[in-house]
Amino acid sequence: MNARKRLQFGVAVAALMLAGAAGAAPVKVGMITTLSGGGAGLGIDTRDGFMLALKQAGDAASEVELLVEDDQQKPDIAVQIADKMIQSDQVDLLTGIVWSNLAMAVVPAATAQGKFYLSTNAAPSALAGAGCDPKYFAVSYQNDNMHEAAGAYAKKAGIGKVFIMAPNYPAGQDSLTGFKRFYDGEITNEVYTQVGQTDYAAEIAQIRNSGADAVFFFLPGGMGIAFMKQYAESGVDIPLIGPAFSFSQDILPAAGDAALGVMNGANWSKDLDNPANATFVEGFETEYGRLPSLYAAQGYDTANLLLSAMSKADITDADAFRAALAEADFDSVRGKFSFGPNQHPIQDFYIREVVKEGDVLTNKIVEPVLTDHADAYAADCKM
Amino acid sequence: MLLVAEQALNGLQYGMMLFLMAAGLTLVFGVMGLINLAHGSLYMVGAFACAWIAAATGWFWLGLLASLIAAAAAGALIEILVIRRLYSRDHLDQVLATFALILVFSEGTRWLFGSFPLYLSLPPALTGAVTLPGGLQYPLFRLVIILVGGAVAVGLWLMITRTRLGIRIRAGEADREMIAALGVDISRLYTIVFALGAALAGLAGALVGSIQSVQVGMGEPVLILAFVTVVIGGIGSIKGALIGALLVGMTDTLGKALLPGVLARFMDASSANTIGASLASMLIYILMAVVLILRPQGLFGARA
Amino acid sequence: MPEPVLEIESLSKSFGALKATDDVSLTLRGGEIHALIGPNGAGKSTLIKQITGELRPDSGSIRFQGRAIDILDAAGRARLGLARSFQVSSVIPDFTVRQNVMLAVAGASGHVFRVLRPAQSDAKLTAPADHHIAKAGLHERAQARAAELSHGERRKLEIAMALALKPRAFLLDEPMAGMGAEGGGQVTAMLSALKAEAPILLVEHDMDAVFALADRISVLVYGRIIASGSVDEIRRDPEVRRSYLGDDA
Amino acid sequence: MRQVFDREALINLAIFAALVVTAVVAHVAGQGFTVTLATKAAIFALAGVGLNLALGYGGMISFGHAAFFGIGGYVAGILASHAASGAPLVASFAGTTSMLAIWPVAMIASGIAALLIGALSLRTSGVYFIMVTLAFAQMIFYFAISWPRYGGEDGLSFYVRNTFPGLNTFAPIQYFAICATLLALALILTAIITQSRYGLALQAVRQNSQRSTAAGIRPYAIRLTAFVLSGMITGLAGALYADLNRFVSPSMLSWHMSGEIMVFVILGGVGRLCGPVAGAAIFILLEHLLGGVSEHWQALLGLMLLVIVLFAPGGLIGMLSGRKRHA
Repeated sequence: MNARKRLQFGVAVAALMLAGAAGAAPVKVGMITTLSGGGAGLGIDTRDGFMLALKQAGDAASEVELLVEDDQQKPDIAVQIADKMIQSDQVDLLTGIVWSNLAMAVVPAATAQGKFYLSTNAAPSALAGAGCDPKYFAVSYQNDNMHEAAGAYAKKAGIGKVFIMAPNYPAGQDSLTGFKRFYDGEITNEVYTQVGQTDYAAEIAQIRNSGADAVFFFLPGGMGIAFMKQYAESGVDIPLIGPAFSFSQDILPAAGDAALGVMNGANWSKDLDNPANATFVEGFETEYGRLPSLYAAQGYDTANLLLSAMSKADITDADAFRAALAEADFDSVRGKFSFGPNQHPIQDFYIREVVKEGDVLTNKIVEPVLTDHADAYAADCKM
Repeated sequence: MLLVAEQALNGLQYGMMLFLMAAGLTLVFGVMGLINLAHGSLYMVGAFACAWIAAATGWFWLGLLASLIAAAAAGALIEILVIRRLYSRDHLDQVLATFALILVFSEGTRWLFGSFPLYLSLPPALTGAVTLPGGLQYPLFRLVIILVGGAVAVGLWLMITRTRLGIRIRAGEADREMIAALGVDISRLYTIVFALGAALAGLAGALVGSIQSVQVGMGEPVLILAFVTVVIGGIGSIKGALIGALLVGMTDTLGKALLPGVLARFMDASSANTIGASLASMLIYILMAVVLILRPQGLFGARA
Repeated sequence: MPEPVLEIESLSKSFGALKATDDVSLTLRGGEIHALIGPNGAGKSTLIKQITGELRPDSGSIRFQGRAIDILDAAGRARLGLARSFQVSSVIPDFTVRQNVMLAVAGASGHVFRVLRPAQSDAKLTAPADHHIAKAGLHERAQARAAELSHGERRKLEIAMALALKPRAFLLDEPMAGMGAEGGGQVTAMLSALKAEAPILLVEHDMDAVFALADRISVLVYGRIIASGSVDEIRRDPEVRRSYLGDDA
Repeated sequence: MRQVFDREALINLAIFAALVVTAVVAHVAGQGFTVTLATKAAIFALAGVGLNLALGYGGMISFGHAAFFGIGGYVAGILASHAASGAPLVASFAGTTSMLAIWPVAMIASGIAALLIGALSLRTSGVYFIMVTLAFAQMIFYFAISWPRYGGEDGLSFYVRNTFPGLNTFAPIQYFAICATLLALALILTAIITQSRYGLALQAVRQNSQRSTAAGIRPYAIRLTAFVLSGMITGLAGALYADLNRFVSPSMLSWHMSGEIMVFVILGGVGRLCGPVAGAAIFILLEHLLGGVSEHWQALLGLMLLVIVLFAPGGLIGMLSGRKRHA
């Protein structure tokens, strides 16, 4: 956030604080997210979703003081910002990190220093099982979930043989593991691509020759755009399945028609039929003039969760505040929402299809595939 | 068999794309003795210009033309404003100044176009796959890239051997003072050569952007690969750039395709996959190190 | 006759089809100036580089002070006292005169990996360096930067550096090149002085100087030694006159 | 080589003092984060001091020093993570959290890497040397990314800063003291080396390698020694940086990092003793100040770098000391 914006927001916050009822102690929130570099789109949506919820809450949000800093998608910068927010700004709670590797660098140290962390997106398995922490809540999902949903769909749809592919890094390996956890058919090939790879000709050649009935791929950001465009040109017509990340609203305009018809597993879609979601989608379009993405939805839910806990407990009483968070007493844009014993969500997962509404590419829910789904690591969490 | 043929074509196509990048770099180094880290930014400029014009007018071809013009113009501009002052400096200053240019270009582009990737796709005439003799299905557009790369290689060769500009370029490589003494306007020659290299990079950016994604920072990975190519081929040699590009393209593509399979004979499939992928990503750097250790001036390098 | 200090036996070196050095044998004896002359492209520089160790010969051997030095690299040969100067005046431009000579003293000692004591106050370097600077006649310019020296002064600096190597033989590559008539005279005097330190293998274009200074002369043409002998013998040699001095008579 | 107390030496002292004063004042004023920034500057400066030995004094333009920075970092990370988990690293040795043990291991590991990389790269020169050092760093970068044992692309966290006898390393000012002391030692070491007989040879080889050979000096051995020392110092900086963040990741090995270390050196002044200190401090100050001005601060940073290269080729210290660099 640049100085000007920070100032504007500060003024807004100050005005709200004057107007707000004097009650519970104010909560200082530090948001670390990606606002510059290749992944900036995701962080901007996270921030905008979060701020939209605060704005819509009006007076109820008057006790929230929000600081936003750009981590440049670099883990070392994220750690330094966390240090600054904890040491100098003395925030009560951190949130906003998009990427698992940044979360791994920041979250354990933050909770060790007694700060709450609410994850708007990244939720690596290491923090869901043995590494879980009373002060850490994943409001989004557990990293494996979207892939599990895709695997469950592939099984349910009776797809016999699948070609699976992900980048060669921990989240990529978790992704294929997650898919295989729910899919029990034949895996023709298991391919790891280079991180940041932009040309997939070699992989497409393998797909062409694999004899698979479907392709499951996890390629976040620009990697996914490049793959889908090249796949569409290749003349191969094996259907694609993926996690929601590669088809979220920030990616689709760049992928273009190449993404049409792709099935993807998700915990949210803009056409989910519940009042909270309607308010959110409409509010987001009005406020920012674009369609909200998954990241915006999760940012929005995180802010609402925070507000719900603040109305019940004082953050200076950590145990009470934690209990208030764990109740998850807010209207999620995802409909049904609660926390499991490891403080990761229990929620429904859907399969979405990329469709065109007029000129705009977006997702449409096809069917739910996993209901009241938690994650595979909860049993390892001793809290 | 078809798979191997397809992978070989992929390697060829990747090599041709690298050649478009490497040709400009090696020309600029050969003639002006300049290391230009900002070459990847010109690639990005080409891609953004193409995407923007194609989206505004609906014509891909106009976008392609725009990519050439925009990259050449950006190239000429930085040559006149910045690069020109660096010819007499050592490589260190050149590296730093062009590193700074990357920062300016990347943030400048983000400022103009935002952080989200832009949409750019192919015109219908170039989409889809064609069936090659032997029954191999191959994307038409990748064939087009191979042809464009080949045409540029032939064109550059003709230009350098047959035209007056080429003679001056060769003279410039041999002896800078001499051609200045012959009354050639050396600073204009340098601007032209730089803009030519920039235009080729912009063309590569537009072509590749239409099958990958057009986003800020897209030039940097390609830049490093182009440098690897130029160094393997020998700095200053167009022929070296072509051979080096094909070598890098083939090594990378075939390494990725074949290594996991080869390793699977010695270990279980899962570790063969991860280790194979790791090794494949290191392969071109290993290739470069081996070439330089055996031939410190690169394959076709004239001077060390 | 004094013992040979430097013995070159059947040295050959080819670059592709070009025989740059073709079965060359040559000796340098104690106390003499042995001049090597020949037209441009005769292979003089190639031969010198093989003697100093910058180039590896294809065949043949080199003995220095009775010891085969074929396996030594250039720095190793320099440390044995094979001191060379360059065709184009070559010094360390940003060093002072004194630092240049100290460098040579350090190199000759073989102990260059000492890192703790400041070189400037190391008497083992400064004392010999000052001595050689004085000997070369540069003591007034000891603190001047080498890049600021005149051409003649730079030649003197090279000589001082050569002296610092405790030379057992000098290889001087065109020491007169680029000197005016007056500077040339100075160098001629210098060469006579150097000869007292160690024998000199002299590559030189300036015929007057060669004929005035040399004790023996070898003539190199197309990589071969076509004649070798005293000044008078060379003057009279018909083959030399024909192929080198361009005398058709 | 210069006299001990000329103008540049005073500038050197002033630069170092400014860094220390900044940290102390920030500490007294309760600005913990400014102390952390000063610590970051000291660590980057140390990495630059390492590179300066190879680049400034030895003329070896290494575009791959991130390799040593990252290796030092990973040594600290791996030792600390093993100590935390108790999993044996080698035989029954399960890592350590003592900085006094980590530093030597980090320096030895990066020194060995520098020996291998240097031994091969120094066969080339000029642009080829720049590029081949880059290639080796990229190799290690991709290896780190795809090697799952220590986190791969995600990196490796160790949550608690390693220990130093008698100090609370988690207190920003105390950790700054450690880093600043090591930086001072590295500067003193560099000063001693460059003034020595070996330093004379190193600088001679940079300027005229053929002449140096004829004076009995082996350029390859001289250069390789400097390259290894340089890698070791940069490796130590990497270990300190890992401890600053309690985290290591492949980004420490990326070519951007190599570029940044180079920027510190050039910005301050190549081959100037305190050049890297001035360069790193200014870089971090600019990053911090410009970051507050605009989201697009990197463009401003780029423009400022350009201006410095084009109009102040001797770097900041060159500008201040008002004279060209000699030897």
